[in-house]
Amino acid sequence: MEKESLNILIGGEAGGGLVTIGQILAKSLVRKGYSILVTQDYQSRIRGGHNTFGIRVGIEKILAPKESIDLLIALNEETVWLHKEELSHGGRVIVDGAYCIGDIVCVEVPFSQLADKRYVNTAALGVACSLLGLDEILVATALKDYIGKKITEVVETNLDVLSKAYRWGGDQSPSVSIKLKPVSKPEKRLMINGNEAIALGAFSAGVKFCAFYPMTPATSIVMYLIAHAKGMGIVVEQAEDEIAAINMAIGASFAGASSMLATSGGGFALMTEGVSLAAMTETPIVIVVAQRPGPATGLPTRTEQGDLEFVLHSGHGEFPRAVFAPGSIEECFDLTRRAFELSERYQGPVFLLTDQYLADSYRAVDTFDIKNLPQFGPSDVAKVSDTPYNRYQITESGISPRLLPGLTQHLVVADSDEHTGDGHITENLSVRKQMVEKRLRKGRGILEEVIPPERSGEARPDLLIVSWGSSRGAVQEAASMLRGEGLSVSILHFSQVWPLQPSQFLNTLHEAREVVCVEGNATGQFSRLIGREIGFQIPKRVLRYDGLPITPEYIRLQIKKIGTRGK
Amino acid sequence: MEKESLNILIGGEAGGGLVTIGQILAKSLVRKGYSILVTQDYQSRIRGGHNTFGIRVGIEKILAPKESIDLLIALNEETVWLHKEELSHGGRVIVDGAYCIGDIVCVEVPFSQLADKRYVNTAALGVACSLLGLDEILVATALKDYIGKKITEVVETNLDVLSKAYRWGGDQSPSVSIKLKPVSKPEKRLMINGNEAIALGAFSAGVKFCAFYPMTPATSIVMYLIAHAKGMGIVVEQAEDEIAAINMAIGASFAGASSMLATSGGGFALMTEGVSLAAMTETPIVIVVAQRPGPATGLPTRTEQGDLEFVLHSGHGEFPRAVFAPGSIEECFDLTRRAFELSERYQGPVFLLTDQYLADSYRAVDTFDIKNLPQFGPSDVAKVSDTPYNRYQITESGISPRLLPGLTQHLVVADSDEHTGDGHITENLSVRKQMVEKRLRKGRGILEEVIPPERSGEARPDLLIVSWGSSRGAVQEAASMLRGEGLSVSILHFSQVWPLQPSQFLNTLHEAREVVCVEGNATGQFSRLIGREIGFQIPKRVLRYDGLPITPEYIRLQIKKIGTRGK
Amino acid sequence: MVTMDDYGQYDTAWCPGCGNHAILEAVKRALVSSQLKPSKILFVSGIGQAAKAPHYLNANLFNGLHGRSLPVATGAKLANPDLVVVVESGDGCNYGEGGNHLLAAIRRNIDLTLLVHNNQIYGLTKGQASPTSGEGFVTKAQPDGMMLSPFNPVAVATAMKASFVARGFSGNTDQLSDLISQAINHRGFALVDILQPCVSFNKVNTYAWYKERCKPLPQEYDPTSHETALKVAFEWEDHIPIGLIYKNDRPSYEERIPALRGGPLIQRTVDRKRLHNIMEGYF
Amino acid sequence: MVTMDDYGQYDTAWCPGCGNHAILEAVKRALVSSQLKPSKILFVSGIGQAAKAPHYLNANLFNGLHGRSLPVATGAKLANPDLVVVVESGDGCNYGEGGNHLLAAIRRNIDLTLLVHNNQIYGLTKGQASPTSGEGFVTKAQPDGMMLSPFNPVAVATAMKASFVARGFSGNTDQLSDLISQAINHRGFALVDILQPCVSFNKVNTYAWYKERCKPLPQEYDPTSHETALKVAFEWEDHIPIGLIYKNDRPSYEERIPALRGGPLIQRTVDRKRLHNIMEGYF
Ligand SMILES: Cc1ncc(C[n+]2csc(CCOP(=O)(O)OP(=O)(O)O)c2C)c(N)n1
Ligand SMILES: Cc1ncc(C[n+]2csc(CCOP(=O)(O)OP(=O)(O)O)c2C)c(N)n1
Ligand code: SF4
Ligand code: SF4
Ligand SMILES: [Mg+2]
Ligand SMILES: [Mg+2]
Repeated sequence: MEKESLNILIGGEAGGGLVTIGQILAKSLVRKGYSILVTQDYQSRIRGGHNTFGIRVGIEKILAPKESIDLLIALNEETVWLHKEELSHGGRVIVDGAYCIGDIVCVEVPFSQLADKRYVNTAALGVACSLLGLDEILVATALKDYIGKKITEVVETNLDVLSKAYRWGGDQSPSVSIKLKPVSKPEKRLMINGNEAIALGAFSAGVKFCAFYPMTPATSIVMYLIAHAKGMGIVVEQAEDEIAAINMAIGASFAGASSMLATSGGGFALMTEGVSLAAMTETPIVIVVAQRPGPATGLPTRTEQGDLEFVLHSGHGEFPRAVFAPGSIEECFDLTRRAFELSERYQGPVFLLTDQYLADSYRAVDTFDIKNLPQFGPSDVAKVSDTPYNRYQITESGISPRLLPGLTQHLVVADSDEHTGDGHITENLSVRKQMVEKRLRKGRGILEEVIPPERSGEARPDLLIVSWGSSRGAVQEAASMLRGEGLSVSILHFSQVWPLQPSQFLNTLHEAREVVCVEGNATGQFSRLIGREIGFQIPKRVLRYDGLPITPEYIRLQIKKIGTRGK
Repeated sequence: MEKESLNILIGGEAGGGLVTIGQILAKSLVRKGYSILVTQDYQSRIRGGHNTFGIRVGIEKILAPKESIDLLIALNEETVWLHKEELSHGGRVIVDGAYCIGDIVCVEVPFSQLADKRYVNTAALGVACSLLGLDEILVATALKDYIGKKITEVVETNLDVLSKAYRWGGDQSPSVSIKLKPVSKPEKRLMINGNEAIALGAFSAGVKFCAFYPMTPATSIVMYLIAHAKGMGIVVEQAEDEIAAINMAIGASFAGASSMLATSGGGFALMTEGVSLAAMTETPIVIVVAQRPGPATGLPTRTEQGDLEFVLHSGHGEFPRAVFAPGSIEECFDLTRRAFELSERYQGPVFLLTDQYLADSYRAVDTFDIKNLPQFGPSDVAKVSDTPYNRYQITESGISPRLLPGLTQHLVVADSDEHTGDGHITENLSVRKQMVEKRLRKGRGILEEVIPPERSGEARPDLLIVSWGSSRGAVQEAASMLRGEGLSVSILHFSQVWPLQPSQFLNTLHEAREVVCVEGNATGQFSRLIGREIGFQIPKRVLRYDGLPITPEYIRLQIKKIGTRGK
Repeated sequence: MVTMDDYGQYDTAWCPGCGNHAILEAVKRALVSSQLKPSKILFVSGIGQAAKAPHYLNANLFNGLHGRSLPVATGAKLANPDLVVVVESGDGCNYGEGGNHLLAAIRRNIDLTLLVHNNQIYGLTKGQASPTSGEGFVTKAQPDGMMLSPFNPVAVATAMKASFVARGFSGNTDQLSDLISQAINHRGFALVDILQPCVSFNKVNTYAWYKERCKPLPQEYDPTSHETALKVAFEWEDHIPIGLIYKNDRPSYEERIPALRGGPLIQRTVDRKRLHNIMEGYF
Repeated sequence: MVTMDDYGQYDTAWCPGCGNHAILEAVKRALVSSQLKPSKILFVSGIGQAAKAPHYLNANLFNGLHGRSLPVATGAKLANPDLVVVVESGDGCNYGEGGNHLLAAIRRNIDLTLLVHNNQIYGLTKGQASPTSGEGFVTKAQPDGMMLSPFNPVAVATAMKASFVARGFSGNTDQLSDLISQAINHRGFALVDILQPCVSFNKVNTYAWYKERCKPLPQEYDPTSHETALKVAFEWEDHIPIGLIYKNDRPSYEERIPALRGGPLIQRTVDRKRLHNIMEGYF
């Protein structure tokens, strides 16, 4: 029987090539027209340990990862032991004959006959693809695209192994195969992960400068930028530390280059003084904080939504800001653009809060619309006459005319001290008061433009699930599951978590019989924020803080546990 | 007529000796048995500019600074022009004849006849003290105590000038004098400011190590520690930057020395990664954040309460903490001790949130009780048997047995990564979950020990003023003023601002007809916190953010402006 | 013609007698002698007494955080290499809080001029020892005397083969303004460590103390010899050489960056076609 | 008698063939040869591949933040000078993120041993250039080759007259463990820069590359001559001297601090009488 969807997990040691075959398999599936969703789980080491690359694939859009495994590709014995409990009914394992365990369904592959030790991963790929019914040519092309441009001998050996494995797979009894139902009208789509989408979003928003100090899971954003820096005419500077990174970005932005940063919690902590500087000097800057479990070094390669409050209040003193939290690959692209737009318009720090799960999660998406490339940037803002130029002129909107140093006869002066309209240091306390108010007035504009939370499901549900950021898909799927069980469930999902505009959602909250907030942290930071901002308390929470992404099943089970008053 | 209380202001250039005579005058008044409250207003420069040293003095306890001036001691002309509008009815100015302005009451002193230019400040002191009716011997002694131990020639010249000035003052018509009513039973009291009290509190709590990088208005805490470091057997280390400072303090504390830090917003921003490290490694550490107006460099020598939210959410990841905000000199001492106690007991970061106003404000206080010196410290905690030692043993309270490295045969291992009970790095995700919960459980204990807010005034008032930290005295006096005007006013003042225990004050809030929150910031951070924690919104706020301290009159006027529904 | 008037005349917040006044004057003279228009120059400074300097002349200015002016300047220069970027701050800023950025700036050899007002003290915060304070130097914060060895910026920069290493003295403004001109005209990172009395807090390294010791390098001194420079760089105590101590002609950073060959970043627009191709790469 | 067994044997998370394995071995041998008990030693490390090392032996350990091990170690040593404190981390940790702390530690000359596993790469974050990466070195993050001049820790430390400056190589464990012993026994700050291949990300500075170049200093080499050391410190490229390069006997920091003369801080109790007197001073 052909399946509508499958959950495939590849497991093995770091350095054992599981990401390579995972990528090739996923790419092949996407090219065949399937939807996919990749979840990567890896340890903080380069070789050894236990890593997994999970691909959920199907004809319909895949929203979230899943626990139960239909096809386990085990590159070592440990993988079998670690994941055998997760096998679904009918699930099977592609594994070396030596490692099969009695009570599971194994496709016992004689790897040593098919390939040299170094190519076991490719052999496993070949067997799997043959069982899945993917054409060998499709997979071979994806393989070449992935590793091809480098060394031809390696490519050839890989193709050989792939062929052998296909042949071996073809020889197995048809009962072993687990074919996917074909997609009727396959569309051309991108296979792209969250971090790549952010990089693309940044390019399309006109990013010109990025400074960074490597930090998982943010580094790959920067690596994508670097890969195309020369071509796109941007500079990406590896800084001596994160403090340097943010100050460089501020300097570049002050001089006129749209700038961004990408880091994770600990690196961001070092940037907080700079956040305050960007706010005081009213310098646009986009900061991506890719969350991972803390405190301190925590679990560097896992996921969490634990830095919302930290980012929201980062930097000493008071100033407006905006915080976006993408919930899909598409939003990674769109909200990055939006972040640049807002930071240029309101001249200050704007944040993108993502996490390891979303960063590393590949999905199939339609191509992004880049026809319409908005050219924000300082030049639009400046309508300055010949009179003395006041960089920090007091205005109704709080937004002051911004010129760039060196481009006109006007002098541009910015100061981290409190300053007068012309940017020079002052200790005049009534000017101080006006400047505080001017800066804060920009917050009103930001509030007017806030992206409303997404409401789905019927009005006045028995259960309203509130969520934010990367758990979006999981919540959607969980809601479907619960609806399937007869519960009336709606969703209120936030992709912009600051500022909050109560009028957009207060009623929705009040109308629900019961509200549960889903978050990837241990203290319910977003529920507390809602409590603070609109006085609506959400004591019921589904929280996860073990380093793994929130899944639909996890939400479903937790909601059952909490108990709902639903019918 | 003799006065019950007076407001004296000394004004002049930085480097002109106004702090010297301010200190001597204040000390003389305290020794005579008066209560005082000093407010210092200075610019971020060493010489020149306009600085003031205000002394409010009286027989009854003085709670807060005041705007209207009864005696202005003007060391230069600018002072007269800047402050003449603030003179009270009957207020007068001690000033060089040349600088008197028509419409004010001047005591025109021929300074050039009384003293060399360099001693004008002492001459002014002499004239003022003579008019105030203070014995010359008292003032001369205070003078010697202040500058005496250094160079005798300078002391003698000062004493000469003082005498001359006293004689000149004595020759003036009695109508010019503004005598204070004598104190009936003068008590021996300390004249001490907020930062000194913090340093004393730290000594009495057994501080052993402090690392710092200078930053106004926190530096003087450290300077007081240094002055007595050798004698008290503690080490105070000037670090290369704030990041080094917090990491040194963590290292020292890990090794067993109770450690503290003192900084201001920008310096604290650099410490936030370290805050998270202290939490993860469960290392006790006390951090004093002396607030000044931000963002960025802001107004380095002025006051604000703008970093509450920043401190409260500082550090990536989730962990418990406590935040104290002293409202008086006595509380500076007591809460510093308390901070050490809690940080040792719960093994993590504890904060003291003060500000420039309180830091620099001298007052007369009873001697602190140091008979009872609690010896907290790691030795109490450790009850470890011979079995393998687990630094991070999972316990009911979340508190694990703490040994010090090098003192037993047990090895002490701490890790910024997630770790197992023995402190070693782990990627076991169920251990991760347990460790998160263990750390957070310490928050319950902290919550149980929270210091309740101080409630004063009648129950069910028309107006309840909510306040926190340094504005305590101003709020008390404002409440008296408003009561005097027939309003029913009560106060709810917080000296510990985190965590909050709703049961301690929720009723008080609900029972008031109207609630106003008084804060030294522009966004109402504490009111929002209350909203978040207990769902009680306080939209009416008295805020100040021009860099000056909140005064009773300021509160009174703002409350009138907001309008209250009171009778 | 750019004249002194173009750079204006302002009241300062410095103490009378402070060495900063003379440095400000020397900077202005250097700018005039290089005939640089105020609008073409960007000053970047940190926090401290020294860091206030650029507020007292006409130019573009980014007065940022304590210790962080070098990275801001680096970012600005990379964004727009047409700007002449001069960094001005104290010894605390550059050798204390900002020490790591100094190391990186030297290694990058980006075309910036760094003027360090080195008064061997933290002035603005009222007199704690700075990284350059002498051993045994007593302050309120170091009552038993400074116990760390002083940081020798000239020696470290020379050891790192920085491309321009000079030492000036606020008491010799002629030489100083000349050194500053040279530094500005140098392509690459140029450090000018400027000895300067702080009359309020440094009672050891006074004007007279410096005056007695600071001696210009002889005319025939060859700053291109690393070996000689490494010797001269360690001279201190009784004889402090001032002048251009070491120089080489490593290429400057911004000249080497491929993306900058197409002109300043700030003038670029998004290349839609290329972006489209990048996107195609994800099929 | 302390033996290798006291330091245990653990599984590591390092790649097979990584130089870290040999360094770990050398460290253990040095501890045994110095007859130090595990409980008397405190290791402090940062974050990176190198920084995991102390998890793989028995000792006290504080494994802190990336780049911040020196200050933690400084605090611990000041609190309890009886502890033997060894800092172990990578080149990124110590010369990149933590550069400012290295400068300060050298100036302080506090009695710590700093072992830098220098693989000229950021290993744990998958291969970006580190401060010691050679000019032109190509990585994913430096596709056009490294453009910053490499940081030469030995030269900078020698220029700063650090009291103990050595370079070791993971491929010469005999000499390395001897250098580590000496460093631990040295009173004052001791830097041992240890060259180490990273088989996964550094394909230029391989084991063979180092092996060919790293040559022990001759027996007769005199590490107490600053002048000679300053020359040797710059040797690289074809010939890389390994061994103790420079040494002096500046007093160590913790010995000079008056408050520490009364014994370790952690043993003190509050002197109530003195505190009372301090309070009296406020009357
Ligand atoms: C992060 C941070 N830490 C500390 C300070 C406080 N601070 C201001 S200026 C200064 C020292 C100034 O010394 P230096 O750079 O030598 O300048 P100078 O005043 O001597 O010219 C310090 C520590 C600050 N503004 N920011
Ligand atoms: C503040 C901070 N920034 C960045 C990181 C990410 N990070 C972890 S290890 C590392 C580099 C490690 O390089 P190195 O110190 O040379 O050690 P190696 O892995 O090469 O042994 C980085 C950048 C971090 N943990 N913390
Ligand atoms: S304190 Fe020193 S450095 Fe600052 S202005 Fe005065 S003399 Fe100059
Ligand atoms: S990545 Fe490099 S440094 Fe890290 S363990 Fe592997 S070989 Fe060693
Ligand atoms: Mg200085
Ligand atoms: Mg390394």
